[in-house]
Amino acid sequence: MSSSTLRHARHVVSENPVTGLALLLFAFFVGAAILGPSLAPYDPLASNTMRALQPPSALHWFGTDQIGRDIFSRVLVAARLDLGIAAASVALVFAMGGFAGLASGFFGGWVDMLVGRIADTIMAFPLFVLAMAIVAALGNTVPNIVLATAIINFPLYVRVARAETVQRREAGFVDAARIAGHRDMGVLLRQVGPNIMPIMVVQMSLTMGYAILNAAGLSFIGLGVRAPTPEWGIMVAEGAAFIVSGEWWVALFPGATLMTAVFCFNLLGDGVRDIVDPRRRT
Amino acid sequence: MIGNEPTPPGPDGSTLLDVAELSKRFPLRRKGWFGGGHPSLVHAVDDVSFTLSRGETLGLVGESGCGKSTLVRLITRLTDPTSGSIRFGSRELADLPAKRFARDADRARIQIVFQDAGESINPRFTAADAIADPLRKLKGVTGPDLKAKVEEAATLCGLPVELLDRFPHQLSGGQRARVGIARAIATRPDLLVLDEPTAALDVSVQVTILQLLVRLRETLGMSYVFVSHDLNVVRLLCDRVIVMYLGRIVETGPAEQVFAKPLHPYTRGLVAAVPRLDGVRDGALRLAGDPKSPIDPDPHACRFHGRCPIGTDRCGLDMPALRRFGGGREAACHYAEEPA
Amino acid sequence: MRGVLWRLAGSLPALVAVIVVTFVLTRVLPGDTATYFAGPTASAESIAQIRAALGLDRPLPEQFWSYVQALMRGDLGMSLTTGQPVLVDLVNRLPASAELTLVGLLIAMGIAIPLGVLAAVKQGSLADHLCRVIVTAGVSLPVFFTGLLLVYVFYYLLGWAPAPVGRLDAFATAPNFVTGFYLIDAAIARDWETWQSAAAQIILPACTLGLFALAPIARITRASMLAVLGAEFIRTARASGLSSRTIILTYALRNALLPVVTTLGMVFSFLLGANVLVEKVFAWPGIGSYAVEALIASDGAPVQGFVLTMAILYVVLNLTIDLVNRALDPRARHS
Amino acid sequence: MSAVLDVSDFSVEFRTRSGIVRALDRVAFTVRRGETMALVGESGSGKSVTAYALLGLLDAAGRITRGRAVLEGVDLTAASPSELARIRGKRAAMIFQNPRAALNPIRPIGQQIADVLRRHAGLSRRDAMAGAIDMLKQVGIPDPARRASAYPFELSGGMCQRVMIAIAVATRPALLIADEPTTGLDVTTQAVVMDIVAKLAAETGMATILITHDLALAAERSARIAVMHAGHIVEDAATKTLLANPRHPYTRRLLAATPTAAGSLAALRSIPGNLPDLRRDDLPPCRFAARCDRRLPGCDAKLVWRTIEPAHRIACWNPA
Amino acid sequence: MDRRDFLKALPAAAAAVAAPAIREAKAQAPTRNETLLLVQEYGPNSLDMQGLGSSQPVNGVALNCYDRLVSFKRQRVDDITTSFDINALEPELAESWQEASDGTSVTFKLRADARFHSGRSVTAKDVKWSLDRAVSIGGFATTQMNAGSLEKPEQFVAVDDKTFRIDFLRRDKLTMPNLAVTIPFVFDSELAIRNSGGDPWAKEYLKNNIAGGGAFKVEAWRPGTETIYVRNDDWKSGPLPRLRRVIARDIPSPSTRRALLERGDADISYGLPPKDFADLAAGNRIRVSAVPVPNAIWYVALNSANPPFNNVKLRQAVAWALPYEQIMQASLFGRGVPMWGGPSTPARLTWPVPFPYSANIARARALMAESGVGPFTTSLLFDAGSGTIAEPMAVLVKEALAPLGITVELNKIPGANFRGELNKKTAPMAINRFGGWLDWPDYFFFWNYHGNNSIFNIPSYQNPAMDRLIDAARFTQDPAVYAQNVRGFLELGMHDVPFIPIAQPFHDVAMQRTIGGYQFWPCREPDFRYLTKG
Repeated sequence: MSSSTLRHARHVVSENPVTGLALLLFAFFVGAAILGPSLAPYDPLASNTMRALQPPSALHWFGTDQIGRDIFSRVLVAARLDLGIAAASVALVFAMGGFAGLASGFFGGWVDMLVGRIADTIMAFPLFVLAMAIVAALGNTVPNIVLATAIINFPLYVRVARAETVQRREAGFVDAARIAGHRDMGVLLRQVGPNIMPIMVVQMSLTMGYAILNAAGLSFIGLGVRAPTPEWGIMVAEGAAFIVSGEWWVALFPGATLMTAVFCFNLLGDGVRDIVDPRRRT
Repeated sequence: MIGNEPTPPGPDGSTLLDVAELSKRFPLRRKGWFGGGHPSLVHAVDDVSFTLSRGETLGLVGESGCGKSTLVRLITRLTDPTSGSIRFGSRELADLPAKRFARDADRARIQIVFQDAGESINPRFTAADAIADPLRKLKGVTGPDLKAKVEEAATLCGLPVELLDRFPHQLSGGQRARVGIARAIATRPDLLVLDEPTAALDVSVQVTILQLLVRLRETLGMSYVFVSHDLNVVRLLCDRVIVMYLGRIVETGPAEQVFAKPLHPYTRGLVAAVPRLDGVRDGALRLAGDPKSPIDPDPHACRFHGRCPIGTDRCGLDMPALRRFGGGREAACHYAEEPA
Repeated sequence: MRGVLWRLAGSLPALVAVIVVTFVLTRVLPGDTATYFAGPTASAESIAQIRAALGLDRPLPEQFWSYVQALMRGDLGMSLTTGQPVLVDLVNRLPASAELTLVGLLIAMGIAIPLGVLAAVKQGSLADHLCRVIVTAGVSLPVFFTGLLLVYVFYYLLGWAPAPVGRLDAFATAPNFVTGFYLIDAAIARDWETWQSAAAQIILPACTLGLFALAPIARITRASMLAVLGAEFIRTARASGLSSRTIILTYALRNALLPVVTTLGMVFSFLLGANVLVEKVFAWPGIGSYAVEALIASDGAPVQGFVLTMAILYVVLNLTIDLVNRALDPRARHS
Repeated sequence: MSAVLDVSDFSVEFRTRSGIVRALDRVAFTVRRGETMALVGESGSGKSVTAYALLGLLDAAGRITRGRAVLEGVDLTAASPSELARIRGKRAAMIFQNPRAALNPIRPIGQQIADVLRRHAGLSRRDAMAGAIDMLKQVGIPDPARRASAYPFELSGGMCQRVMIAIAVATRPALLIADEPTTGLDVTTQAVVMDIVAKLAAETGMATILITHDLALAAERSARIAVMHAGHIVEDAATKTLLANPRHPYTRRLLAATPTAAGSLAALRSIPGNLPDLRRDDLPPCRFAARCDRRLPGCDAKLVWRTIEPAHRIACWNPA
Repeated sequence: MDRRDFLKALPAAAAAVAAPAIREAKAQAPTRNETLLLVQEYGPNSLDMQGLGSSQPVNGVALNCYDRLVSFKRQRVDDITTSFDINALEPELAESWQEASDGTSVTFKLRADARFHSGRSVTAKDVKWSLDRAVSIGGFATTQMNAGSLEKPEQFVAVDDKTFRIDFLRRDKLTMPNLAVTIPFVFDSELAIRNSGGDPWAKEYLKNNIAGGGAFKVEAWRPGTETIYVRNDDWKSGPLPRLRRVIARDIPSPSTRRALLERGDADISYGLPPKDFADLAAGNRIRVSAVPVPNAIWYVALNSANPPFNNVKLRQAVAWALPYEQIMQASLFGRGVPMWGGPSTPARLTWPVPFPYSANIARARALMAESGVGPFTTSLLFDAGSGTIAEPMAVLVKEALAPLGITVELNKIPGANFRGELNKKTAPMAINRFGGWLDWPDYFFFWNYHGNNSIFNIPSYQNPAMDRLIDAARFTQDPAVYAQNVRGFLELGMHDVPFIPIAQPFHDVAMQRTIGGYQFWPCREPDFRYLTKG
């Protein structure tokens, strides 16, 4: 990032307090993901049936769950897993979808056709159900959740990368690069690739939130991370049974945290877009 | 380098580029159920022949859509021709696929200055990166050598060395134009194609860039193909000029004469339409209407037929070929007459 | 018309791919249909017998071939969970999902499009920021969580919403089948009591879905509205002194709607997939919850049928979008 | 002839992040009925801003800080937005460069003309369409009844510009502002389009402001030329006078840089230096001073507008 | 199952589903007080309990829409619940029966006035066809019949129109009680055969249609959505039910079901999480009927066929380590009878009976040391479908075993795969619940501990001594021998602990205070015949 970009970033934040808030939240979540386990006041896995289903108190800020585990500790520790899954899947789809879209937009022809068909096929599936099916078929392990989340985001990345590439394929600098002796692959990876990077980064931060939701949704259904691992989706699912009976905190805190995290990433996505490309702000 | 011997430079005045019967047709994508019938073709460049001597500047003029840009892409070997020949020095380049030409030894000898300097520089490259790119790729220059060569090219183009680490958006239009030129001449090409290099510039800057180009041609001994829609500028810079209409050459000749006494009715209309500082001339020739479609044109009709103020039925049945006239001039019109 | 047929033909490869992928996916799903059929007390022999009867012991390509043959005859197999032919289940349940999704989408559109227009017209204003926060919050809510919360608050605590027992109050009678959409069918039958019951039942789940669809629609409306408002032809319209109403509605919005329509299609297909969770919470007898239950139960045929239905819906949807685009955009008509 | 538009002391500023841009400074000129006046200048000189500010089309960042612009007795700077909207398109119209983008891509061109007629002439739907077809005929579009239902993408650039002109003159405005109307068009098309503008101006007696960077075009098409530089009108004179006897140093420089049908490249001279940064607080009174070879100590004190002979005004202490 | 059959059934099924939509308005529609709204997690997937793959709620259809020859004697257990006496039978379709003096057969006299919904009189031929079907159709129905030594069609004899005889294969105390469960119900065989389309057992027709004479008819069945029952006003096999209409809605979310009850929108629900029953029982707005499910336990099974749990000391160590109290509290919320902390020999010769184990980490450690098994990692299988109970249970087990050096990975399996997983018999540990319909200890032990290794023998427990004890108890006529063998296998079970019992679960049903006449049967589905409202 050049200094002018930084200056612009600072300007965006100062002009848009919402983005500032998102940055703050982001820092908080990243902090929780890194330090979570050492900050947690209790062992997130330790049960204590004597203190089951305690409402929030000074001892247990978010209360305790059915078997007396400290919900605050669990929510805190879960950040690493949830954000990790989301980040890994976004990174994966960035690599897969970004390259496929780039190649598809740049070369056109049969490459475009093939990539388009694959993306079409994925899109023709109801995405969440496809993710469920992949996880159900391959087994509910974290790598499979990451893979499933990446696959259902694939068409989106392909679409964005392709559109951006097509826009630049005819750009003068691509011809200039050819004139300067770059071959197709070189032009693709070294000239066009870096240029669509900002848009892809925006795309990544926008899909982070969706990736978190997706992973949590899978866990909610029972096809995600396995109990007793602390994970927001599972915790909401477990807590769901207690809402009507009045133990609202069991589901509410993980749910609210999940929501805040997604909210933060979505706002951040907008913010990053402002920074990268002020004209595209929406 | 892929085992091709670079063309040895010839003496000034010898033929550098010999383009013969060059055509480029683009198939139109048509969605037929079984792909039946012949696809329609856009005749972007049709049977174009011309030569360019060493040290010469050839102007290329015509309306938008006349095939100038395609011709430029063909002779800079960014696109493969449908048919025809492009001889560069002693070498035939038309058969060499554009993909292969990317790393050819002669790649460095044909360079281009793009129309919009701002757009033709990778926004993520500094001026130095942009100028260094062809040097590194085509000449294999690296390290301090590279830096020296970049600075040399920049200095030649009047670009202050301290601007070299700026990104394109941090440069003014004139400075960007200089970066574009420096990049193009960095490899010391024999043929430089200038695609409307001053179209985006204000007149005050345009002058300096044009003067720079003239100076560079003299010091580096390059040949230019200069594409522009501004006839005044073409006249200032070019020795000879080619006038194109709908993919075909309608007139060529020494620039001064072509503009002073155009032979082809299209050239006449074009010259008449150029505004002049000495005010409007009443009754000047007007070319109303638009050019015909370049898709599957009638091979027997003059492309200008229908818009031509003097055309007759004959023009619709018999496509005029380029005819030679005195003073090294040619025109493709049945009714063109020897200039008085 | 030819374009439409071409589109249809063009989507065939994707459909075929969907069929293959689903078939493979359901075959690698853990769980054993034969064991399920054989019942809890079955012996190994009887399981093997049933496996042979179901054709599950044959090689995969052969199974695939007979699956395709059955598909050709319109036979999507049997659901183990409901015990019904999958086709019957889907036919019965699709209108429920479609109605829910459509109402959700309409609610979202009704809010998001004006909001997006407002945010674009008043770019950078408080309304703009507020709109951004609201829609972002909407899309950040996990639907499974929102649904639960809405039920708890609006039904359990406040009692404003009716009991979440499906498409109709338990004592109401479904209207005569015309479209399968209760709101429409009841209106046709002029049975306003049923209509009211159906409307009351659909409002919460549709809002849950709508909340989720708000953001993408508002976002794209704002973005495309901003792009259009900055376009040169809007400047022309302003320079011609057209009223701001004409400029915003006739000139800007109509142009801005083109990308919105495309997004709507995506949102709709996305919602159709996303409402699996909502249907579960609201006991909505749609195809989403049907598929999820089947998937969890490793019940392959309904999953295959569901995915195929969705794929066909997706194709139809894209076709519709194409047609709408053609209607809206003369350039699309031309090419 | 009476003044259709009288602009005096007209200043415009833009508030941006990096400071206030003093885009126009005390601009003054008059356009009379039937007269074509050209505003000529390089990019950034403020010629388009002048047009936009006059018609109230500036974006949110820009505002008129002083001055008057009286169009047929109405001060545009004092008019409310809704009053301005009623004046725009009715009494003062504008055409733009890049005509295809300047037309609504998904509305038939006839409709777009009819929209203006319905708004300003209060015509019924049917009458407005008839009027639109008539306008298409007037701007020389063949087969106007059929073409009325065409969309911009179906027409060439030149045809689109004719449609733009039809939209602009449909209500017989007193003033037409043509903002680089032929930039991007081929010279042959440019000539035809400019002919149409001239013809309509002659028929209706409307005043025309031709905004262009092309001195030759201005010379050919206008009776009077006002040269702009960095937000100032530096010289304003009858075309013949200006070309034959330019007095402001910038005008002379501009002429010296413009290629002509005769002359050589060596004879052309560029203008040294750059435009001053209009965000600077310490902007010199004469914004050309830094680039000027006739600069006097007095140039730094105050800018002066002088009428050196009838209908020839310059902003210079030391004219050539 | 042929796919073509499916297709043929399609129009019929579609019609069955569409038919209710054109229900004609009844002359005297049932009032809300005569209509019961039941909310359940999921409804029947068939109307034929004898058919293959029928789900648990189909029992309810069999119970309410069909009659059996006999039923268990009803027995009041508290002021809201009536249960049954498995040792006493009452007439249903049969008005009387007589066991032959040689004990080789039993002869039933059918009720003279009994009629099917079709109006046809019930004959012995129908009974024979129905029982023939039950023993021939395969799957669960046949297995259940076999459990009472009802195995061959030749055993069933239609003596005359109203007289029916069953010939015994052997003396089996389960034979008569097995006639009162939901499997051997009586079809209108003529109607069934007429619509069978050539299938001797009319499987497809009966799956989608009721051909019986029970107290209720199915008015509408929308699988996965609702089932609507209406009273058969001509029912003669018992007192006419008070309810005229029952709407059974499928509401998958338990919280919603609870909310519906609490807000008074639903009349009755079962299958809520134990926490909800505990809460509702503690309040006084909703009544909760709790019956300990006969013959049923929640247990942790340890795979006794494979290392490391083939080591009996290790199994005992685990049994001494489990946190029974916590499980009871956090997982079952007290909705069950403790099955731990009993005397070292069985206190009574019934099943289930408390085992002698309780949480005693010192003894667990000692036994662990004795076993000679070092720290190891294993996995614990449980059903996602019963996750609300099994999951906290599993988590607590995992936690409790950690101090012994046993690392447990939890393996939550979606419902349908669970049985398949169990069938593999490879899971080292599993949490499950089992209940036999026929409440005898030897019945439970036969299915769970016997070396014939049925699917329910999850630990793959093999012990010839155990097999001998079970077999001896099953077929003895001598009460003393029976008692001795039961004591033997109970003690062996306690010692070898392939299953570690946790608790005998309650079958909880929550209902409005206006609901009365709740009847509990072995199949655990609600019997609408006795329910009252208002």
